[in-house]
Amino acid sequence: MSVQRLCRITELSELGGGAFQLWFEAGEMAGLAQPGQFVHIQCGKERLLRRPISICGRRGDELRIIFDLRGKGTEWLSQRTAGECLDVLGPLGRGFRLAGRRILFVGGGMGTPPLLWAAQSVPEIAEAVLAFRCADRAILIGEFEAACEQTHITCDDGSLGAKGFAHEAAERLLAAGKAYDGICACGPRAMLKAVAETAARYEVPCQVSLEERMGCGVGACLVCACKTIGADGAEEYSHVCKDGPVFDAERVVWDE
Amino acid sequence: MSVQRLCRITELSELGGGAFQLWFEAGEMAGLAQPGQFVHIQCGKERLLRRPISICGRRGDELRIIFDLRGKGTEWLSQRTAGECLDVLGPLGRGFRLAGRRILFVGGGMGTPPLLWAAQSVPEIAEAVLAFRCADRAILIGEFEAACEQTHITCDDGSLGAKGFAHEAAERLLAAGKAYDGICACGPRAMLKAVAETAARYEVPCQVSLEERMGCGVGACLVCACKTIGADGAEEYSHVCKDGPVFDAERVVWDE
Amino acid sequence: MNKPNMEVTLGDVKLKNPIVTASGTFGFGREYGEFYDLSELGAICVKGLTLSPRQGNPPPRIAETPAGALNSVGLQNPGADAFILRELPWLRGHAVKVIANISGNTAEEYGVLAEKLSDAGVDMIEVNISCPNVKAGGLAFGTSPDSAALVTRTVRRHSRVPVMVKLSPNVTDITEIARAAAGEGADALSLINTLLGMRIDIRSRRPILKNNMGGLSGPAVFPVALRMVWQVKNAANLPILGMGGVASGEDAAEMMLAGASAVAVGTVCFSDPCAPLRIRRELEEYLHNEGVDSVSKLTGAVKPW
Amino acid sequence: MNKPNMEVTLGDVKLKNPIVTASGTFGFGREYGEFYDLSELGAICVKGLTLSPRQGNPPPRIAETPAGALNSVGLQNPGADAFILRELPWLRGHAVKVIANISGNTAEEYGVLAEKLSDAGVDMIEVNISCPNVKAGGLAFGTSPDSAALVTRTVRRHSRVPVMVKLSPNVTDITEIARAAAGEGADALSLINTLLGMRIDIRSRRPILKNNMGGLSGPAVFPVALRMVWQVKNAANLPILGMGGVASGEDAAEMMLAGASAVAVGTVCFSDPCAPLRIRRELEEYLHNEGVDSVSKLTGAVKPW
Ligand SMILES: Cc1cc2nc3c(=O)[nH]c(=O)nc-3n(C[C@H](O)[C@H](O)[C@H](O)COP(=O)(O)OP(=O)(O)OC[C@H]3O[C@@H](n4cnc5c(N)ncnc54)[C@H](O)[C@@H]3O)c2cc1C
Ligand SMILES: Cc1cc2nc3c(=O)[nH]c(=O)nc-3n(C[C@H](O)[C@H](O)[C@H](O)COP(=O)(O)OP(=O)(O)OC[C@H]3O[C@@H](n4cnc5c(N)ncnc54)[C@H](O)[C@@H]3O)c2cc1C
Ligand SMILES: Cc1cc2nc3c(=O)[nH]c(=O)nc-3n(C[C@H](O)[C@H](O)[C@H](O)COP(=O)(O)O)c2cc1C
Ligand SMILES: Cc1cc2nc3c(=O)[nH]c(=O)nc-3n(C[C@H](O)[C@H](O)[C@H](O)COP(=O)(O)O)c2cc1C
Ligand code: FES
Ligand code: FES
Repeated sequence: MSVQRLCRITELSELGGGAFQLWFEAGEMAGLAQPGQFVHIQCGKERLLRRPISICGRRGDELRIIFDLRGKGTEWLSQRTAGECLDVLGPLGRGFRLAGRRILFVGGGMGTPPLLWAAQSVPEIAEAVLAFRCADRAILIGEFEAACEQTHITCDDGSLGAKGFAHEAAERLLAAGKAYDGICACGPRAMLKAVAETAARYEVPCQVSLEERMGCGVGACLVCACKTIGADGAEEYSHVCKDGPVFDAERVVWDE
Repeated sequence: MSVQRLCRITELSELGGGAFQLWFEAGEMAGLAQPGQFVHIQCGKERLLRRPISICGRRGDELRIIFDLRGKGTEWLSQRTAGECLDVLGPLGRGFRLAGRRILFVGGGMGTPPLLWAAQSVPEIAEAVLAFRCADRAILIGEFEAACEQTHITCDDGSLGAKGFAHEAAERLLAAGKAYDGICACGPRAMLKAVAETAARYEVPCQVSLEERMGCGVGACLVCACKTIGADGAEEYSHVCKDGPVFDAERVVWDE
Repeated sequence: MNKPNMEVTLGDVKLKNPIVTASGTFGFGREYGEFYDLSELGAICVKGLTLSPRQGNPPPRIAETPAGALNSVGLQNPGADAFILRELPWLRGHAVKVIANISGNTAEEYGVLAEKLSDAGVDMIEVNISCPNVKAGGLAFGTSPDSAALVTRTVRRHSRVPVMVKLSPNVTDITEIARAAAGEGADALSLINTLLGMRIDIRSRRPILKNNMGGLSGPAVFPVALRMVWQVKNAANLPILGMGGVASGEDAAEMMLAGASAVAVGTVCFSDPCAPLRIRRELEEYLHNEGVDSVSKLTGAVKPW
Repeated sequence: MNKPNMEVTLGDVKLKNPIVTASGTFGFGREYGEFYDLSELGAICVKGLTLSPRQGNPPPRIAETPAGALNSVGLQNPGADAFILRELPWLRGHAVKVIANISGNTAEEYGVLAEKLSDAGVDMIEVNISCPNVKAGGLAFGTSPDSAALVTRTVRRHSRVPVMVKLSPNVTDITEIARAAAGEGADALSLINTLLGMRIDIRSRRPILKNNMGGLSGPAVFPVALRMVWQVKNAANLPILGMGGVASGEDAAEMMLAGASAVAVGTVCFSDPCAPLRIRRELEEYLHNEGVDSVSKLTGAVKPW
């Protein structure tokens, strides 16, 4: 179930790395939300379409989002002040299934925030790989370290943690013989594809959170298509807002 | 000369009678402005066209406007708060020519504000007729009384002052033998027409301030047409934003 | 004054109020049905149906524009049979009229679709001859009076329920197409479908839509839609389902004054999921304030200069 | 990197930068000339000129729409002779190209206008066959390839300066008209003129415009304009002056990527009088950030899917 609601902003701050975090009073939405789901936010009257942003935390009836400045909508969002109200539709979509004895969360850049909440919801079994472009773009490391049994950092340029990509760090863990019941990944599409391939090679079930441009956000307009393999084995278009954003990696057709 | 400027709102309040008044820091615009001119205000990013509003007062480098809630633009304007900035273009248009030994200002409803500033600029020679629909809609009476030698009030329904229309009140003064060097009128078109006819009958030069829907506000787009009699005696379209808003009543073609 | 009478008739179909959902923006009703009771609507016009299932176009399928959106869904749908089997019975469980929107590759396909769906019990057929996002069929039928007439004739012959023809705005003279459809017995006309448009990502230098071009909808197109409704009302005296950017009760009133008997709401649901009900309420308030006792009195009541 | 080279060529006319003012939104330059130096512009396209003076249509002549405006000015202008006598010499006092926009009641009138104005020394003729606000001439010429060809041929024969034909978006297939104009020797094409639209005052039940209908412009039409520029660039390989809702440097870049050699700015000047200069600056910044050394490299550089 999802609702539309005017939500008061309780906190808005820069997180470093160019990212902003925003907490808002979500009322009944807070209780409904699950890690991996997203909210669809109206960003000013002069923009017709809402913006999808992952939910990445909850405290009481407040929800948290973390976002990058991408264009006019996120710019508008970053210029709000605490006390103002946002028009929010949510929670939307299908989140992560989290079960087993150990789950590896693999996040890249702005893909890390939704994984934080997922990890926080299963702290005993959570381990994280966080990948950033460079040290300057790193976010949430302390919070991940607090939530997870282990947190591994990697940067494209080696300016923090290991040098290299997310899937390489994950592969090192897998190659070292670590056993995971699942991998949950969120980040750029190229990263997700590489992580999915790695997971497949080690036969670890993998879930990925996809992005696509959206209209309604609820499954009615069919614009947020992503190609997947259907029950009958044939390729079809699923919809990120309703069938996702979290998909079983093995169902995703990466090269559309 | 006119300028475009972000102007800080210093005061915004309800005036009674459904009207709002707003003072803003106008910088160099304040020194340029003349009674009868107007400003062209951007009313929110979601509205493409500016809204024309008459200037009706000045103190230091601040200008004053008074406006009615007509639609979405004026509603937006009424919801601002002091400290915010407005995007203002002005001063625009041709104002009143004010000279002689006695001028009668005839205002109807929301047409009264611009006349107030005009009267205040020539207090020794100013006399006013203020017409309202009913007592509830009356505004600015005290300020007119302070500015003018004499102020006459009339209401359509007799709920304040004399009962009747603006031109009837003006006619009573003229019929009683009062001599005016000019009449300056502002208000609904039907009222202006009646006042103009009365003035013509008594051979008093009359200026009227007209309204028309506007685009550019500066004379470039030609949308704010009003029919007038040209130098050659033929009918033509003048433009309220540049040739007006104040016109010699004898040049106006009332029945377009 | 009592509550205004909100009933309207659209090509012999009685709607309890004039607010309809626009095809393709409302799926088969299930999603928005979680936000409110679908029986509050005048009618639901379902996602465009084809004979065989269609995958639709590759993503991205949507791009934002000033006060509008471009889409290039390309008629993704499970096919008419799957609709009849899996969606229609559920929809029939609500006290709301159901309009089936159909697209064919040939005039015959339109005929088959009309027969199947009217047999299956939809209340009305909306004939989409104006989809800008598919190669065969769609727009091609809607830009020439002859093919519009052919499709209308075929559907009219095969349908047991009233037939409404949906016109494209991407034409020099929409009245010509309207008259062609009217001449072949269309019971109503609906307009407008989307205007063909494009956006480019200036960093990647790629069109934002994978299909390069897409259909423009939303408030941006409202004045064009209103003009066409007015022109078509004057040219072909058929009931009209007016749509294109309707975002408020005032917009709905404007559409009806221009000539619409009912009004469809589409893109604006993306920003306000409850838009159809809000618009209905605002329209009622307008009628109340204006002292109009029946909404159908608005239809075509504009007084041109 | 050095400042990008902003020079462009539009049908053999060299412009110091690609920002042009759109006809009818900028008068003869005097008003906005009080806000900035007109020689900062690439070119000024003046208000549409006719042989005899024209009064234009009765007011109201403008109505606001979502992200747009409708106008029904109806070509009010003092006539070509008065322009040549009273406005052109003043304009020539600025280091900026002057484009004369012309409208005739007959093809011959277009020819006479082109001859007069090119003799008088304008830099380019823009042939308006797309004004939706006048009865004779205007739009009627722009909706059929034959009449578009006839007017182009006549103007081409009488003009000593490059000829640009301004196309209407109110057509089924704009490429057909573009090819007709190209076939008769047009040196450039400009598009789009306004889309026909309407608004109604729901209280008075009257159309807001006294002319009932008017032409839609402003950001709302941008995606339609962009699509047409792209289509026309692919269909007729002529330089294009792209316009319709351009409001930022990014919009200008999009227009050029779609195929425009230069970009005209119109309605958005009403909200931002200095829009042309702001847009030029934003375009320069974009070029700088993207490492493009010459603005003309953008033209047609979109990579369709
Ligand atoms: C399920 C989901 C979850 C997301 N979670 C986050 C998050 O937690 N933090 C975060 O920073 N970003 C997240 N994104 C991406 C975010 O939606 C975009 O950054 C945002 O929409 C950009 O809007 P804009 O107006 O700033 O950019 P503009 O480029 O001006 O937007 C123009 C249009 O494109 C759409 N758009 C642009 N980029 C994207 C994108 N990557 N995905 C979807 N739509 C896009 C916008 O929504 C808008 O409709 C998520 C996207 C999805 C689909
Ligand atoms: C020279 C001039 C001076 C004015 N001075 C004042 C003043 O001092 N106080 C005041 O309350 N009003 C004044 N008006 C009228 C004021 O401009 C309108 O009330 C205002 O534009 C309505 O905007 P809106 O968005 O609230 O209404 P809407 O009806 O939503 O506006 C829609 C469009 O119509 C235009 N419009 C609607 N009514 C008018 C109108 N009467 N005149 C011009 N454009 C209109 C709007 O500007 C807008 O473009 C003046 C008008 C002119 C031309
Ligand atoms: C995402 C989307 C999908 C659409 N799909 C269809 C369709 O399948 N069949 C159809 O006839 N119209 C379709 N349309 C057009 C709408 O029904 C409607 O005519 C148009 O969007 C204008 O109305 P609006 O501005 O209120 O959205 C679609 C529109 C959108 C935005
Ligand atoms: C008020 C107004 C007057 C116009 N007059 C003319 C004209 O005289 N001749 C012409 O070719 N186009 C005219 N146009 C159309 C513009 O030149 C331009 O094609 C159109 O407005 C789209 O650009 P824009 O959205 O940037 O305004 C006029 C447009 C407006 C808004
Ligand atoms: S955004 Fe509408 S179906 Fe996903
Ligand atoms: S508003 Fe543009 S000329 Fe008056």
